[in-house]
Amino acid sequence: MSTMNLEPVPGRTDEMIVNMGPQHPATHGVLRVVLGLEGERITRAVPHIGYLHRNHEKIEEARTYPMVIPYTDRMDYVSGTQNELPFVLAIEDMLGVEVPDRARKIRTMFFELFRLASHLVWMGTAMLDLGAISPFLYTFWDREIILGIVEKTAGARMLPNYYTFGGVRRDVHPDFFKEVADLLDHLERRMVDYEHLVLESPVVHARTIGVGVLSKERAIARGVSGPVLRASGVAYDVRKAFPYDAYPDVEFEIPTSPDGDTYARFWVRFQEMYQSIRILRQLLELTPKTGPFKGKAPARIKPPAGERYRAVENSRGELGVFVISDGTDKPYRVKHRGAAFSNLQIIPDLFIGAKFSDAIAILSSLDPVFGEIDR
Amino acid sequence: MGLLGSDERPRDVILGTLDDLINMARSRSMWPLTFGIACCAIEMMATWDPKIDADRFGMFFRNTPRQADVMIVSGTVNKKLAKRLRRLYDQMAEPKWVISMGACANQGGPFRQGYSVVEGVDKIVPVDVYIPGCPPRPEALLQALLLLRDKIADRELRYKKPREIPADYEIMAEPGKDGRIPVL
Amino acid sequence: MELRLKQERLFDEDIYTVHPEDYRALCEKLKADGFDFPRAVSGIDTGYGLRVTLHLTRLHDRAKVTVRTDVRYENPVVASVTDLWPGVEWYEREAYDMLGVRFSGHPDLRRILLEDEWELHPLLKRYDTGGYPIPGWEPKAWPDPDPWTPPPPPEPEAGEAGEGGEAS
Amino acid sequence: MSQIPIPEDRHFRPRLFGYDPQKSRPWLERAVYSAYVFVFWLLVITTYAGVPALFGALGWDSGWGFVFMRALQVVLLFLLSAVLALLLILVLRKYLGKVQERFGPMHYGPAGGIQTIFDALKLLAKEDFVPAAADVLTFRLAPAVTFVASFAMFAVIPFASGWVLADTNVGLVYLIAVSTLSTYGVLLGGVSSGNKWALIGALRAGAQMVSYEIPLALVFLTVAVWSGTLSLSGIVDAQLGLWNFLPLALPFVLYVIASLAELKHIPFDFPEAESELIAGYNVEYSGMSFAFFFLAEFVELFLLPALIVVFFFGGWHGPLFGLEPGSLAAGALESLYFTLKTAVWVWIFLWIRATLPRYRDDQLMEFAWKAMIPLALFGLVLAAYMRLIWR
Repeated sequence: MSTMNLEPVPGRTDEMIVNMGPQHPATHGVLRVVLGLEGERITRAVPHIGYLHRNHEKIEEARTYPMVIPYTDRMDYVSGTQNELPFVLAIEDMLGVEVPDRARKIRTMFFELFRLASHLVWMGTAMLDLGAISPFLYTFWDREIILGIVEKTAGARMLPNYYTFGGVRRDVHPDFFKEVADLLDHLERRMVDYEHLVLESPVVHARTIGVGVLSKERAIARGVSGPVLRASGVAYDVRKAFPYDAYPDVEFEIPTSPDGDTYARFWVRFQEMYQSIRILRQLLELTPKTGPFKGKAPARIKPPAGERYRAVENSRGELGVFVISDGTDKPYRVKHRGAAFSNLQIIPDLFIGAKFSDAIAILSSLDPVFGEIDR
Repeated sequence: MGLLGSDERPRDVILGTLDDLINMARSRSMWPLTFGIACCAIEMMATWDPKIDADRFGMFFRNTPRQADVMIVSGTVNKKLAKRLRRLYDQMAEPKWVISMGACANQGGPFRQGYSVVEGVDKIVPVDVYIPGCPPRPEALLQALLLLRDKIADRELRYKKPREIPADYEIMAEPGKDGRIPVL
Repeated sequence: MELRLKQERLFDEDIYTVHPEDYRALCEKLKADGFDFPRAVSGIDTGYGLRVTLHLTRLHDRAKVTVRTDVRYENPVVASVTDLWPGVEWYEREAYDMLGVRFSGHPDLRRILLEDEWELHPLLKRYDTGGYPIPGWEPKAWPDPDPWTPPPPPEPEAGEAGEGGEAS
Repeated sequence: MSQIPIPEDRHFRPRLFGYDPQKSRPWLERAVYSAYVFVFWLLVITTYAGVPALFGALGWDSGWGFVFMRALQVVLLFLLSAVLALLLILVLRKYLGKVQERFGPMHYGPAGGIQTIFDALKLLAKEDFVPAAADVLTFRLAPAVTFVASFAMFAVIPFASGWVLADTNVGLVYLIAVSTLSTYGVLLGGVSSGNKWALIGALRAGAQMVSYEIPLALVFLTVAVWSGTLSLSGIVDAQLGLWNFLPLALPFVLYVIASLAELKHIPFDFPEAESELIAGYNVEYSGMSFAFFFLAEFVELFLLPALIVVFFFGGWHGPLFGLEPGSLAAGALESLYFTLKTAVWVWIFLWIRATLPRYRDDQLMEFAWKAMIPLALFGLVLAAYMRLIWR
């Protein structure tokens, strides 16, 4: 079998087979898509992944439970602590550990902070893919502020290894609440500019409206989740469907759009950022300034034999983990359900028939992160 | 890297001065290749954001390897990617340099023992500067870029080249621990 | 037809353990029951055989089920459910890649994360983290009491195909 | 936000007068730009006034002497375009920095002023690579064709009254012919590279040219009809009382859009769509060949705004403060006006570049064929009618 997995059709001379990636500025990492191009129109598309396969699942079988958490961090590396939560929740379920209320709220605050950070990275890179240079620099500047807040508390910028069984590793920095409040004020001002630059730009309209339409039925059947699913009109959000941590205590909406096109995916991510700001505002009020930040977890984590699937709604969709314990201090099997992994499967559905430039816009609206896809 | 492709250090005064000038220009106009691999790629992008802004030092990304001078290996290189990475390195026009960013690119990082991970990108391409960290901060990458600049500008250092690796080097044939070859 | 299965409740999920020959029939039944959202397919090396676990959600009432089925190392064939839920296509490819589970009826059963030429199925417990065979590793005996009659041992030619799948 | 420690810039810090390269100095940046513009202006004066005066004084302004004079002027113009490219690349990077809340190049030279010289030197000494699949002759020829085609446009650009290399009465026809040629260089380069991305980029360049060339030519025709001449100096002279952008508002807008397309400039940079085609037609070019593409791009980034000024903004016209028209001082002042007006338009183009995303290539084609050509025809008829009534 050819390594391209896309053979030229004999006798067909109007189709050109183009290899896009793994080094391509618009693939958000190391995706490789082999495209059949007829002029600018895509006739065939075969995605290839695995260029960042880092044997997460095998190596996690050889690590003790607390040592697995930093590995989960490195999956969806744009959204930091969000990856730790499903694993932590699953083990807490198996151990029966109680998490203090304050710890739940702190976890949720970090969760939403990283959602904002991840969507900011998405916005910058998506606009870069569409050809605009400046929004990338603006969003990264805002992201730096979020990472600065995270770093003050957790000690690391991107991959903080902050959650632990029964709460969080250490108490928040004394400035934390004030800084988050300042950040939200700042972001609310900036979101106005971002709307002008992205959602209201006529060029963005021309490039995205009606491009890459994903129907509701197809989205569900393909197992797509997160903003991509909600942009197709399905109000499925793990935060509402299977609430975890402090989400039952806060009010927020699930933005959905019936259109299912690239612009709808852009729009849903924007609305999610507004919802994140809203959740964080409520949590600033609700979270006690002092109190316990960690419950009583056993010193040596040894869950009873059994299995547990837990999922959270991370920036890209349903991020799940399926843990099997055999009663020892190392997991028998850890299976990660990557949201971006599922979302990326729709590449052939959306690419075929689209223009090559559209394919770039569609890919940026799927927002893949390869740490999670290839694991 | 010598003057116009030669690897010998010129002994002549005039040529030597020209050599200094050219290498000064090279050191002050290093264009990295847009090649993000993993977590470190986000920090690599953050090095060009307004907070750090490596463009102050005349560095900006080129997408095609032909026009790039520096390859920043930003992330874990696995055995599937290794061939492609080496190919990209071979496609870059001389003179070229490599920065190994982060623990994964240096020696495999937290994934070191894994079956699919190359334990150090210096098994595939010659590396000039290593940056520790998982992931390194943007400041660390900027420091590495400035170290590389100093290396190119320095009369002695620029002729001290890292170990050359043949282009047909097969990472699959590399024996692992105890000299055993893994089942692949 | 009576399906050979066990049902249990674990946390908020229904767990069905099903005979591999009835796996496909159960999945069709679940699909007809309205389980529309495929979460994941995981392959597990249980030490005595391979297990395929299918996680499904019903979106409108948020019911979750997990279907699991065990096959022997010698004949790791499970029916593919890609036509019922197209979203499991890559997960089944991943399970094939990592453990060598063959999904019969899968449209495009290739390796997905590793390279096509590789022979390693790295998540098998007979290999250590680096992909080296663990000396002296022996499969465990099939658990007793047996929940069902295990699938028959493969035919000689099918057995050879099974050998390739294990890559021992 | 806390102050981030920035690694010390050890090698290129002049220690005189406590100079700190890490501080932004707007006055220094302005001084650097002014220095570049001053050099540019001096070169313009030397080319168009100094050289003819020298040759006239020596009595060599006819026969072979005239040929030598023109050759010298062309060499000076080449120097001038190099200065222009160095300046424009620097300005682009600094301006993008301004828009993006950062500094841009600032460490090498005063306010980053010699950054682009380093870039040029580096490209000069970089390996000039020819891929095995390339057609060597065409591959080598393409950057030269692109550059020469852009450079040849200088011949008819009037920097001041009488300051033009060839004040031909078919200046507009010449411009149409020559400006189209630069796309041929792009086409040749892309097709001969033996790379699929370069091929797509080249084909896009071809398709794009077919779309914008017709409205561009129609606008040229409108200007010619309105001014009653095909000579560029004549067009500028005809605008003495009223600059063309007022009566010819519609053709003016169309011309700006078409020149964005001709420049392959955001939002129409399809042949070199960085995030789609990696680097488009120049994906296989390195070193000096690539530098020539770059040079051509930035020379055009001066020339097309210069043409906007010539056609619609009165060219070199401006208050002369009682200087005698035709004298050296008046010419110098006029060429300064011309340069500054062009600078404003270059700035507008850079502003667009810093702000907008990219359209899709078929959208430009659709817009050009369905909107721009009818509008340009309408503008042409309107201009002809207005001329009949008012002149």
